[in-house]
Amino acid sequence: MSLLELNEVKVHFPVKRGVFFDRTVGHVYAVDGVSLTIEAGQTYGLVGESGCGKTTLGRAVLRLNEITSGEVVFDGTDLAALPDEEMRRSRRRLQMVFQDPLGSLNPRQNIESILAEGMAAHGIGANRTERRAKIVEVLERVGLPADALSRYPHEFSGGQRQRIGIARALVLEPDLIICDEPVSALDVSIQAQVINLLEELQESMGLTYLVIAHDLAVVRHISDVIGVMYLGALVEEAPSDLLYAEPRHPYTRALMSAVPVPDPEVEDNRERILLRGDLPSPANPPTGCRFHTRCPWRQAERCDTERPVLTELADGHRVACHYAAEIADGTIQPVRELAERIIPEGESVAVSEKADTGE
Amino acid sequence: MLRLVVRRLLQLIPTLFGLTVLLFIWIHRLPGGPAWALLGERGNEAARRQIEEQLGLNEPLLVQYGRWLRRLFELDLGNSVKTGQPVWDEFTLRFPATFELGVTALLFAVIIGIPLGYFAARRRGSWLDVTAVSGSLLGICVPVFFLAMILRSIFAVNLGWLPSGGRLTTGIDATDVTGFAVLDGVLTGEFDASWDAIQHLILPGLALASIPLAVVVRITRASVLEVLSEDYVRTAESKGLRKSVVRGRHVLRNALLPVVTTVGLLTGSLLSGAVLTESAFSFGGIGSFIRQAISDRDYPVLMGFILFIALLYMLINLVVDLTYGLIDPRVRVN
Amino acid sequence: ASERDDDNSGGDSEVFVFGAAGDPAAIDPSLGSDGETFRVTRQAFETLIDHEPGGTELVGGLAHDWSSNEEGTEWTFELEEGVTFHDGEELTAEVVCQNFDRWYNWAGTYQNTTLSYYWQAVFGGFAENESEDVPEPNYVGCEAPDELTATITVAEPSANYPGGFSLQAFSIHSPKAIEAYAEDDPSGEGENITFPGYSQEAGTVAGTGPFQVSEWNKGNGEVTLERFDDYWGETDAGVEELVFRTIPEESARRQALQAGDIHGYDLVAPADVSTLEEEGFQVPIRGVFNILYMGIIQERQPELEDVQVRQALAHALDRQNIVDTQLPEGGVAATQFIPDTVAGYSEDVQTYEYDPELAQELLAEAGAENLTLEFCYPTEVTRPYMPAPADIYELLRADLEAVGITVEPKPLTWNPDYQETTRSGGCDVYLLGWTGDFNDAYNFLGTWFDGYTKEWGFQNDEIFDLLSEVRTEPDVATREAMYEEANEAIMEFLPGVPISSSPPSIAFSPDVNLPTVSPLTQENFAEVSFK
Amino acid sequence: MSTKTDKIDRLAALTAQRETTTGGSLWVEAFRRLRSSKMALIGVAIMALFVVIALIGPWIAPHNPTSQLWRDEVFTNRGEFVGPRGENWLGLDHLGRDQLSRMLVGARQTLLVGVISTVLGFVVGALIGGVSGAALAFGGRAGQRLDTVLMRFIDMMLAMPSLLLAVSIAAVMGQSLTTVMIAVGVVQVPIFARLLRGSMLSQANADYVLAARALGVRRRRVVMGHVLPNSLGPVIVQSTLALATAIIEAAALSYLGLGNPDAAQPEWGVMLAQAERFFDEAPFMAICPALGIIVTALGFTLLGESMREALDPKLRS
Amino acid sequence: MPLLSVDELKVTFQGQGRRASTAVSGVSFDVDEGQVVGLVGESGCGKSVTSLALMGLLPKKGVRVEGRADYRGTDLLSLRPSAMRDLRGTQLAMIFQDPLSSLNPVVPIGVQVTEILSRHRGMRGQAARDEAAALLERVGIPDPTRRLKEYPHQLSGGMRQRALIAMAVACAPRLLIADEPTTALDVTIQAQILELLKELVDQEGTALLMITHDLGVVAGLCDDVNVLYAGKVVESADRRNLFAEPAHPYAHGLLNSIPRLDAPRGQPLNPVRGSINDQIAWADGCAFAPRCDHYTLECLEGAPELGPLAGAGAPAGHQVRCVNPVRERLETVTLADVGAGDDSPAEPVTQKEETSE
Ligand SMILES: Nc1ncnc2c1ncn2[C@@H]1O[C@H](COP(=O)(O)OP(=O)(O)OP(=O)(O)O)[C@@H](O)[C@H]1O
Ligand SMILES: Nc1ncnc2c1ncn2[C@@H]1O[C@H](COP(=O)(O)OP(=O)(O)OP(=O)(O)O)[C@@H](O)[C@H]1O
Ligand SMILES: [Mg+2]
Ligand SMILES: [Mg+2]
Repeated sequence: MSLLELNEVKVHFPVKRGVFFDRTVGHVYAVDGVSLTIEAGQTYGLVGESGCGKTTLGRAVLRLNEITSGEVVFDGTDLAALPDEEMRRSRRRLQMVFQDPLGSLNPRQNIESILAEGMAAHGIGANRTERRAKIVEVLERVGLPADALSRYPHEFSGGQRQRIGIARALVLEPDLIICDEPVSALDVSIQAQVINLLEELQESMGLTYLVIAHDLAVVRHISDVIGVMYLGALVEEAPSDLLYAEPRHPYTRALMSAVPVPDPEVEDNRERILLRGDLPSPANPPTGCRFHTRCPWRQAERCDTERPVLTELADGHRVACHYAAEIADGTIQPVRELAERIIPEGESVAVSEKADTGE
Repeated sequence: MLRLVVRRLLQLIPTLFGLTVLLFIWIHRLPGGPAWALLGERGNEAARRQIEEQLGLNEPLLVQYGRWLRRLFELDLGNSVKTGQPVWDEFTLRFPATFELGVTALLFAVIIGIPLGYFAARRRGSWLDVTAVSGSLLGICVPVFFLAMILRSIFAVNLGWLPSGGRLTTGIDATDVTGFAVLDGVLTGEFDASWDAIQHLILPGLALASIPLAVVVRITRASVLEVLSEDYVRTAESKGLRKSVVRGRHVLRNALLPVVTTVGLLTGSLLSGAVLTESAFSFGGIGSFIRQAISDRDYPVLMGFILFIALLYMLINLVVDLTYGLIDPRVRVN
Repeated sequence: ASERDDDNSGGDSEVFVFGAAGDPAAIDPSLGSDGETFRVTRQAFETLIDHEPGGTELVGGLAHDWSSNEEGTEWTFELEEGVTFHDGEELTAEVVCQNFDRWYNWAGTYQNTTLSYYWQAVFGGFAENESEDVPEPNYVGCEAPDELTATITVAEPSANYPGGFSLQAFSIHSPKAIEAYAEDDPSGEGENITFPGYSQEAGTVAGTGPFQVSEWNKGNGEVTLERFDDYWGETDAGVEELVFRTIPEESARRQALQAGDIHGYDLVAPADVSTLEEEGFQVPIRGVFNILYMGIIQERQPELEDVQVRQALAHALDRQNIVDTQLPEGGVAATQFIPDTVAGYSEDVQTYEYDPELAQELLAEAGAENLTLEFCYPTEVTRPYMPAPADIYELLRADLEAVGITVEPKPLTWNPDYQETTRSGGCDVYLLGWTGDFNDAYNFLGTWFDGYTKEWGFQNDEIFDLLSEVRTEPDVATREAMYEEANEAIMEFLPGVPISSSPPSIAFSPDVNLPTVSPLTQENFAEVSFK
Repeated sequence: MSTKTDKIDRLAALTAQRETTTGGSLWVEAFRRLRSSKMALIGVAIMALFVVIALIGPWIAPHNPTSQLWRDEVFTNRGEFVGPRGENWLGLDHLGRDQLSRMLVGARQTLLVGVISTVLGFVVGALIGGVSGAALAFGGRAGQRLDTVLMRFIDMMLAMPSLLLAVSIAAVMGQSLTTVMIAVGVVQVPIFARLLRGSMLSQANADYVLAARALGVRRRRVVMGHVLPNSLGPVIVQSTLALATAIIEAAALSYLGLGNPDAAQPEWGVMLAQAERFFDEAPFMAICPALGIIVTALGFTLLGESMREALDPKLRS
Repeated sequence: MPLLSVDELKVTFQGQGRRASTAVSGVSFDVDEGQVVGLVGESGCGKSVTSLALMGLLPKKGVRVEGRADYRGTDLLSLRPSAMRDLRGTQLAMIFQDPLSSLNPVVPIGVQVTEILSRHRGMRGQAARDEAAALLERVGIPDPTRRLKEYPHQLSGGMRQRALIAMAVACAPRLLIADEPTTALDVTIQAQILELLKELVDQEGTALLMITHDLGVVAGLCDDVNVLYAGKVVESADRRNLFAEPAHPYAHGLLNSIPRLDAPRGQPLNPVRGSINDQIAWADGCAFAPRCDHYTLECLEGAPELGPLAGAGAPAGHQVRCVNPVRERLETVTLADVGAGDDSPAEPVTQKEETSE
């Protein structure tokens, strides 16, 4: 049985106006119908551009945001329907690691107090000594010295702070850890340390991760399954290697091709799809396929009006595109001025011209 | 825009209503009544009863409030117990003085405060900065009544440069048109009178400005310091723009945003400051009238005044909000 | 001391500006009850009887002679000839009667004490009383047997006559003005007390005085009076224009004088007197016509009902010290509850010298060594009889503590806490005083001792009866004797400790010719002129 | 082998040395900046002096501040006030009391008024602001409503001119030192309330608060243990500023005759109010308490200002 | 002769009441006309300070700038402020990291573009507006005339960055400094901006000093790369050489530690130990020594010199500041040869050392 199952989860934030009486004038469709499944022991990676709703989705699982509709089934119970107190208690099994290591640690608490707080809230460990023993154990696990107990967050380096954040989640012995951009705030040379740690821990403790990141390389490195989000919805989901080998959704393709690779040889020789235009606002998402405003493969009518659903193409490879198959086999060529294709040898030709002249 | 204003105005109503209920109870719970104030040593029990009966003060508070409210709907604030004149007339009579004084004080605060705060920030840590900051703090730290006395003593008594009090020199030819002394002089061509009125405004204006001035200096300084460290100032510098453009368009314009809000909020403190300042300079505005009304337990005046002040205060804040929207495109309403 | 003096001296020499402590309530004296109002109206209105310049004796005003029948119920006034009102009307006996009938027939709002305090105090109620709290009328009617003779009849004789006829409230108005008044009915609806419009704006009111009111600028707090050229008196006013400007703060008034913005002001702080004199300002000394006392509320503590204890208090207080240090020059320590300028002052009252030892002894004898007194004093006020209440309190406190009494201070704002508290018997001892309206001791003693009040909290039928009797005694000379007796009785019983009489100081700039200063603060500004 | 350990030791030493020179917490850094700020130093010096005087004033006062020891001297030369002289360094007041002793003893009263009224304003304001902020941030719909009500109330208080508020409180409660403190304190309430509420709201969305909630920490504990302590910074800074205002406001009340009833007990505000009448004749009588008040208020304000600046991360340079 | 030649640039901050701290302690590099030079390094290593020093934008107070920055014969570091003002915007221009905070929020985009035109090109009124619209058009902002009237907050992140670029290139500067121009942007937008920059350099022959910490960006854009560590250039080489054969242990470690999109999965990464806080002063030795796996006692004898990479076959112009540079060629493992990964990590994360600070 899968550990976590999201069913058509929606999180809409009301947009309020007014000084004295807030009046809702619209909604931000931050997460707009996401369904996914995470198997126990797996790492699910979530990527997507800024503002597409990754964080919101992660928080929705923990109900740190109110869920507008949908189900969050964790180990058989629908969290979305739990009363507050029970939800609070079930948070022991669901933990979170935050993007900003310093910001997520209360500057006024020492490490022991930070780590003990969750234990106290869930009645883990009968007394202080017992808790301390546990804390020391976990600290060792994440690679922090025991003398860190009485120190304060600001006395640690970025990487160490993130380890504290991880330790804080670990002391509760959770089943699922949601990592919201766990390494984005860290320097390149430190990122690897934390990624290794996360992987190590998963192996030794059998953890399940939902990893949110915008760095595709990082996500790919640690994830078993990857979901690509665009404007509040999943557009593609596939096992890690498969996704990179055969991206099917036009957005995923553009994304992949835009990621710079630290290798001049590769950089000089690969073909890239450059999207035109910017991400639409989630408060006012486009109709039909959310990506149609930027899609080089956009087709008339259907893309504008009909919202594609995630459909399984191959083994565990799900794509939300009406024309995924056609694009893959080349039946449909990229058209319109929505993208340019950068072809090596410094020659860049607008796709549109090509298409126009070709027609 | 208009709709927003209307909505904001409508939203004022419940607040004001709550305010009047609270205040009515509060004011009428003040010990003593107007009788003693009216008659002084000559007052006695019988007179007190008589006055209270006449004023309806012997009735239940709820009844009194109901009556007050009903009259309010007829836009009637009642009559002052002390002067026997309609509260509204008393206000319109005295408001111009307070308004002139308040504007003068604000002008002082803004005209002196902003440059001072600006230069203090530019030369942060220099003697100019320390002087400007502590000098303006001094403004906060000197009790207004004491400042008033010192100012009078120096500029009126010893130097004789400025009048010691009042709004106009007695006997000067001034025709009353609008009640605003300076404006009247201009309207009627009696520029002497305008000039005279301005002279009379300087000392009380300074005294009243002391606190707002200090606040403006502090806010401007803090705000300029903050803006100076903003990235867009660096961008402007990187474009090689002239100093004046960088400072004017990029630094000052942004730095003044919080100053605008502050100035709006200051009007509240200006009004309470006016209570002391007007008495100290016998300026005859609302402030000194109210001070008297408190000790006279002049209920209708107090109710009317506080309603008036609250309304004014909220209106000013509305105006500030709207102005803010005008000068800061980020909060502009569509 | 300033350049501005020079600016003003040229064109303004004919404008005399006087700094007043408060705004007048009205420019119709009939509606007034306070000194600030009367100071202004006095310049424009005249009464049938007046006080001698600089003194308290009654002399002729608009009536050069007056007399009463033996019972003291009919008062006949012989009017001056050729008196013209500001609006050109002539003064006749008819006019006098019209005035009195106006007051007597007041109805509605007018019947409120705020508007008709003095009428009610001197002549009782109205033709038709509208409230139970209004006293029965004592006024019966007025007749004009001839052009210049007016006879006013009252129901009962009273110690208030003839002194009451000298009150500003009973100034004589022009008949045309009275007609106009009638049209301006102040009877605002409901619970409003409204001063009628004519009393708030120059134009309608008209009297016979040397000045006529030409403008009342409330916004600037200035009342302007112009010289009345057809004044009936011997000399016209010395300045063309007289302005009363309100300057509430004491120090602001002084500085305004020093800066040359005004030419004179009243209620000079005693501490400023010497400074002003040194700077060349004129600070004439007035006579005294008031009394400051320390009230004792006997009911509050059994000890206070013991006369020995009250005597101890009297002996403990160094009154001369207060006079020397707190009062302007001319102040005197008081031996009884009236100043020595009032007829009925007794030389033979029991006196209580400053003698702390004796005070201590008396306290010991009475077994009140541990006496604790709650001592009320007013703040935020100066009164003519009490220039600096807090300082006076401070001195008295030191004196009382010196004889072993514990003093608990209870300062209260004058309006209205202090008055309310002291009147309702809320403190053991307190400071209060009285300024006379006219020269009759009843105006002082009667106010306090013609019956039981909470502000004194004692029963003494001897004193009460004596004063009730004198109240209706028609003969002035008899009254005087009775007052002396009453004073002696009072000082023996010692319901409170009279402390001092204080001349309220008035100051003028060096360049004016002074008016005769009056103990009743009834200066006639027509006498003022620039040097 | 020894070279190897040598190497490690040396490196460790160098690294350690580096460690002490860099970093430092927000507070340490703020403190460091505070220490180097002229304004703060002046402020602290003034404040320390004032507190010391307030504490030991009564013991070092050369004379009894309430007894009119030289009353005869003052009174015999009426209008000639006794200025500073050997016996009375700051001269005598109008009742012949030693001005220096009154200043020294009065400092305590002044401090008391300032501190207690500020504490009062702080506590009540923080309570309202705290409840309001917590309700809005964590209380759901009902909390929002509670917040609205409380904030409307605070708005009303703000709309009332502060002096009038103080005066009317003094009128209701009767005159006493307590009244002064309450009146002055109440005026500060809305400022503290708004400040704390705003500060709490900005903290309520901080990551560490979210983290605590994610841990399953109870709401009350989230508010009390995380949001509140971290929101108090600006409020504490405000309180030093408020202290200065309180002292002045108390003086203004004294001036209006609503101050400490026991006029014998020296208090700077009362002294200043009393001396105003004699300013021309005896300026020193006014100047002593005025300077006292001004300098003290300045001290507190300078400290508050520089604290605000030191804690403001944006102004670091 | 290079367009810009930076020689031993040193910047020291002497904040009030704080110890002096050296942010840049001797940086030297050259930028040739039409060349893209990269400046990479971890956060806090002095990249931004270097660029600000070159532009003369560091605060005057509490900062000491030493060294030389030779731009066409004039030393930028000792230029009078007014002369510097004339140079900025025309000869030297800069693009900043955060496009939102770098634009004045209360001034319309149009004014922010035209003000530079009127300052340096004397253009006024409609002419300036037309030129501004043309500029916006050129950097790929659709509907430029409308955008001129808009405020920064009304533009998307990518458009803001384009507007900043438009301002930077308004007067055809010879040297463009871009301080992490894409860090705040999404990958797809980043690609657009990088493409735009490349185009500008190609068309105008402008020299570009590209500051970034993203090695991928460097790999795709730069001709020469300078790797900074703790305020000094530790390695400087042609892009291909650097990526193929990073000689400094830091550069080597860095390249070794980042996960690559095209690398096989399932391998632990090879992180560099410790963090940038674990550094020693250059005066005491190599700042990287505490994190270095290869350090020797020699490393602690003063700062090593930046010198050409010794050894046979070492490419010209490849300079490194290390006593014992890494000699092994970095194996590029691509999807093509999955499974043939490097399975000998230099050293596993040793927690002891990591936390010994
Ligand atoms: N509390 C909130 N109220 C209103 N809107 C919100 C709120 N939180 C997030 N949003 C909006 O919801 C959308 C999704 O935000 P979210 O933080 O989930 O994006 P993200 O994918 O995590 O982006 P990033 O990569 O920048 O972290 C954004 O447009 C954001 O502005
Ligand atoms: N104004 C300043 N005062 C004091 N120190 C400063 C100042 N500006 C920068 N520094 C210090 O100089 C060093 C280099 O900073 P710089 O901004 O150049 O780093 P960077 O390489 O640009 O980092 P990032 O990648 O984070 O932008 C840092 O240690 C920083 O703390
Ligand atoms: Mg996010
Ligand atoms: Mg940087």
